[in-house]
Amino acid sequence: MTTALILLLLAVGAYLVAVIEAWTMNGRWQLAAPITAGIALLGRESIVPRKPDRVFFEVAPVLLLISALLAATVLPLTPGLIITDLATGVLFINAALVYVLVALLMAGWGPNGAYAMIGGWRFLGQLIAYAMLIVMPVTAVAMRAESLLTTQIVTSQADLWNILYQPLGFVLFFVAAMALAFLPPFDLTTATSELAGGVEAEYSGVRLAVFRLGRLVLVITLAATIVVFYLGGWQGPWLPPWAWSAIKILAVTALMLLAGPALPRVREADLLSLCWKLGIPLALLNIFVVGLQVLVWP
Amino acid sequence: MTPELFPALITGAALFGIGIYGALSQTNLVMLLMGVELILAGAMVNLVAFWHYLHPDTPAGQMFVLIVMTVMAVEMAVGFGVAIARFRAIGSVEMEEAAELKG
Amino acid sequence: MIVGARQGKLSGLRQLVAKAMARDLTGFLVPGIDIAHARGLDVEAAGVRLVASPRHASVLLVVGDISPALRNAAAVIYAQMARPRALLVLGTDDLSPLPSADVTAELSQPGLIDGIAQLRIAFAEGAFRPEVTDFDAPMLHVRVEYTCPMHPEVVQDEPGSCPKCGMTLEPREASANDVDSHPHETHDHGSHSHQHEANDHQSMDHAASEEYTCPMHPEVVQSEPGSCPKCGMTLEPRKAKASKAHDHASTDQSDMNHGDMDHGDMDHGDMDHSGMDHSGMDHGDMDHGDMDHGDDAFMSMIDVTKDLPRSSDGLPMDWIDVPFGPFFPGLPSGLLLTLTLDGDTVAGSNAGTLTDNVTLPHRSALEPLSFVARLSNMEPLAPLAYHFLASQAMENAAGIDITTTAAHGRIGALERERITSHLGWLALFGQQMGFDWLLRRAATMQLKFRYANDQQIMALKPDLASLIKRLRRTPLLKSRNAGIGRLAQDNALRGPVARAVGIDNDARSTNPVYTALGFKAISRDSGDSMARLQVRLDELSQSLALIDAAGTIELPEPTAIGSATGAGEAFVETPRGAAHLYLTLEKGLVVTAQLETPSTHHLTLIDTLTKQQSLGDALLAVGSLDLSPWEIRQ
Amino acid sequence: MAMISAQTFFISFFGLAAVWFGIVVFRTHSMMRSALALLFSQTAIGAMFIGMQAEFLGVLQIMMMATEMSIMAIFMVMFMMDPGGLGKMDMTHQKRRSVITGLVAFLAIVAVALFTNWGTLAGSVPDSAQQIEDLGLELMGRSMLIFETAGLTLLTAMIAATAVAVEPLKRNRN
Repeated sequence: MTTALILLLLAVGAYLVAVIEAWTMNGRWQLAAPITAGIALLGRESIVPRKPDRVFFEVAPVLLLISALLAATVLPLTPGLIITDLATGVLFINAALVYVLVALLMAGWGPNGAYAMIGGWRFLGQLIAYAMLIVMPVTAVAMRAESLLTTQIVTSQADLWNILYQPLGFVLFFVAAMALAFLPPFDLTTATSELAGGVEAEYSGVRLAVFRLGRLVLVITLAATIVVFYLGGWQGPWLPPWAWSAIKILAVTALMLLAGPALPRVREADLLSLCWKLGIPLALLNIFVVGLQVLVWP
Repeated sequence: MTPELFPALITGAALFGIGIYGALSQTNLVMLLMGVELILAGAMVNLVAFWHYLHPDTPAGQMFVLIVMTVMAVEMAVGFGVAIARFRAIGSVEMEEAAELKG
Repeated sequence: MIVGARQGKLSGLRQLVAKAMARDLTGFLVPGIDIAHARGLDVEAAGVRLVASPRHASVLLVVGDISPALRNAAAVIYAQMARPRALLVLGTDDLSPLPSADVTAELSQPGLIDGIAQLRIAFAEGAFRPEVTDFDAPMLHVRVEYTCPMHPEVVQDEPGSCPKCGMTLEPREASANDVDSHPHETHDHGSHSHQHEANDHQSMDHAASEEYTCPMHPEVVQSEPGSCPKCGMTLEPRKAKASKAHDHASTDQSDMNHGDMDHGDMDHGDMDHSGMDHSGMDHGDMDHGDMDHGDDAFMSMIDVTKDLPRSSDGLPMDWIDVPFGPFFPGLPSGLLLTLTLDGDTVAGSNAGTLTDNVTLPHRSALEPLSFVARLSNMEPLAPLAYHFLASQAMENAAGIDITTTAAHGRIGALERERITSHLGWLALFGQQMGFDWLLRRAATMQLKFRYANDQQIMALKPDLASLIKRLRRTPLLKSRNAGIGRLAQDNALRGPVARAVGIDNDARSTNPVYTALGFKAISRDSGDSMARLQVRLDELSQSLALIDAAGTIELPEPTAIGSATGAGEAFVETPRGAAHLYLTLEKGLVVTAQLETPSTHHLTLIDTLTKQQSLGDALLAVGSLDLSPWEIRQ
Repeated sequence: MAMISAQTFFISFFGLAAVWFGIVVFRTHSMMRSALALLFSQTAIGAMFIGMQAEFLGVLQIMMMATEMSIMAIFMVMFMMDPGGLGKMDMTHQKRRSVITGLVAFLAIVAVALFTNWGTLAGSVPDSAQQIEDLGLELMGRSMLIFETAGLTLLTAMIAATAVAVEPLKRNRN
């Protein structure tokens, strides 16, 4: 029951992400557009390029969708609305999200095209760097909650949200989440003007629909993760918990999507050096500072 | 005879055997590393099985698995370091072409 | 034509899907967004979402006349599109080898909107049409040839085993010899390479001597028959390859790819070994017994990699040729850029244009009016500049002086064109950088400026100023552009590219009418992509000021030159730099003309700009040059 | 009883999957498939851990191996002569001996597993949250030295590997 409800909510969430994304691009609210686009894709031919690695080509979009869905299973939307409250929830989210990388590598290799392949390898470099910025800020979050349970992380923020308790961690995690979801300006792996779509370039029809859906779900899942880890989850005054969750998740989604059209794409060299030379030292500092805070105000 | 342990232990043994085969038979350094990874994975399966069935109250069993994971990462890092260096130097990571490494 | 993706009756569900497809049109623009904007079209506003990959497009939108080479490339694009697909053509009817258009409309925004409305109806009705026809064109045909994964120089028509290593040959697709072939064969001889290749092989086979080898141990080679020292089998005769490094530089199947964004016919094996072609590597010596380490049929990796090109980091890697263009998003349309990629780094490049060279009279007579029209039609991105160039050269040849007012009018029109052209470049550059806001904003402004009169232009001034201000404050813009595509001072540079290195190369500086209006050339000195961007931004404001000072905008009037005879030349500063035209008149007819355009000079810069840059930086550097393939003369 | 058999089934299923993918690693010619087969083998092992109620280790295994094997994949593609596996080249040597050694090792371990008396089965496993807490206390208490040593080893290995791998000196190249 809970599972069905959460799947439904994710579907609605994915739809809203698509609407918001279109809005950030052209400033219009096109409420029907994602649905017509989806139906149109289903009706269109789904081409298999010449000499593909068929297994990878077929599996990649599905794996992307599944890993995004799996990450969502441990995120609480209201106190009871969670598919499974794993004792290792925080670690589990990371584990599920790393498979986004595997999916994109498959999508890069499978269709047998140069653009796709370069896109796939680009994402390898990007994710290995930014996975660090996912894991390290999350460590600090878990330190404060003294638990890997996502519900406990939410309740640990009852007095003060983590965005205020560890703002540095929030910024790092937010950037890393955008890089993980290859949202612009971090969309080096699907860059239209460099790789003509990169890993997406060879997909069409149903497979493309699944790929895009997977990405939308990934965005909404990451937004929900940010809300759970840093914005106090369902907590908030006056409104019921579900409303707070929804408002916060949509706000974070909009924030993640707004940066894209307003900024030029990051250079690949900058992307990597930013992470390794600036991001990771800052993340270590964040862990250190949060450690001190936890000791000083237990 | 402790039949409950069999599925895990036989899996561990099989992985170990495949790993040995890979490590011995492959001519490419990277493939060889894969064999080593499988050997270590076999060891990990056994460790977890022993912990789970025999000593679930001792966290040291889990601790040991963590150490094995570290070893896997170390092995990968060093292996690839060597592979890059050799590839740069002679353009090959084939074992057959590593005559100077023979003891 | 719209071809049903799935044949069958139009059931209720299918009707729904067809309606959705009709509403959600995704388009691939030929020749490109820069041309569409320059011709005053706003495709997205008309309701077609533009996509970068032909696989994602349902409509192929052809804007205006394009050269046969571009049509061939467009046909390859069309073949890659997922069905149901449609062809919307604006303002041209010569389409071969593309199939006939589903919808034709005139080349204007209302025409486009009208065409799209018809297209939606066609989609809703025809998406599941029962009769399915396939699109077929000569350049799509593939010929299967067999090649050894380890020895790319071994290519034959029949399956078999590699004479060098004994491995089973792998089939791969090579494109059939193009029927059309490109009229100017400068960019790439792809269409003929296979012929050459086949010939090479034949001739080499004839020339080759007979030698004997063991079927099991290919390293055993001797000139007399006998038995193998390793296994005792009888040696078999074979043709020896002369170990000369013949050039297979274009063995790569990418010849089919120039047009397309697909690379469909590369397979992983070839892809990873195609780099070998470039080094002109010969594996001949592998046969000749320097394999002292082989105990089995053993393939030495040292031999495979030793002749591979070394990347900048010292690792020998396989290189692949990847086509960018002629319809690549973010690059000038019509520009064919083939980059040799070493991972994400560019190792080499090959650039050319697929547009038609406009023929200039050479000891033949041409009416002045049609000469002017021919020159201004050549360049859709800056037609007025070439119009003025032609008129001015003829006036100089005929010795006619024009009034200051007329000169001011021309300056107004020319500067307006500079603004639109620079804005068009900004839009394209925005697309290149993945900076969506800039793409949309600059394109909108460009469309507004296109036919604006001087009052309207002055009204647009604050908009332009706010665009420039916003750009100067955009984070990441500097880190994306600073230090990219740095050029040294060079006499071949023209226009903004030259002024960004600090060379005062501006045909306007020597024009007394311009100097009287207070013109002073802008320059920067860092010579990188950022400097070029800043020069163009400064020139936007400067052109506005010049229009203000000139006070009028006058569209070109044909100048009557009577039946004058003489020779004359003219320099006009087009948006891309000074263009030079020299012509001679004989009894009122143009008999000889020589044209020199800025982009022709800049095309040669691409190689140095891209070499050893990462892919993103290399493309940005090419984009920052503001090339116009339409004016490139080859 | 049904509970236990479900668990045994789970473990056996993923065990078989791990072994199957382990075999695929050395059977396929495509390097990319080889690397990803190893990944799925390791992931199946992670699932086995979860089946054996070592939730933390299982999730950690699944997470770590994904990145590790992806890196493996790029190295495979880089360092193989024929990464697409189109040439079907034989990349093995001393095959007979290897197969025999592998089989002998397998049989020996199986024999040990079968004929050793492993003692009595322990009772129930502590729940995951408890396990994580215990493991944390173990790491920060009794095994701290071991853990620190492991960490230091990893750091040293990383630095050493990088030092070996980077270009020795900028030589003059054309």
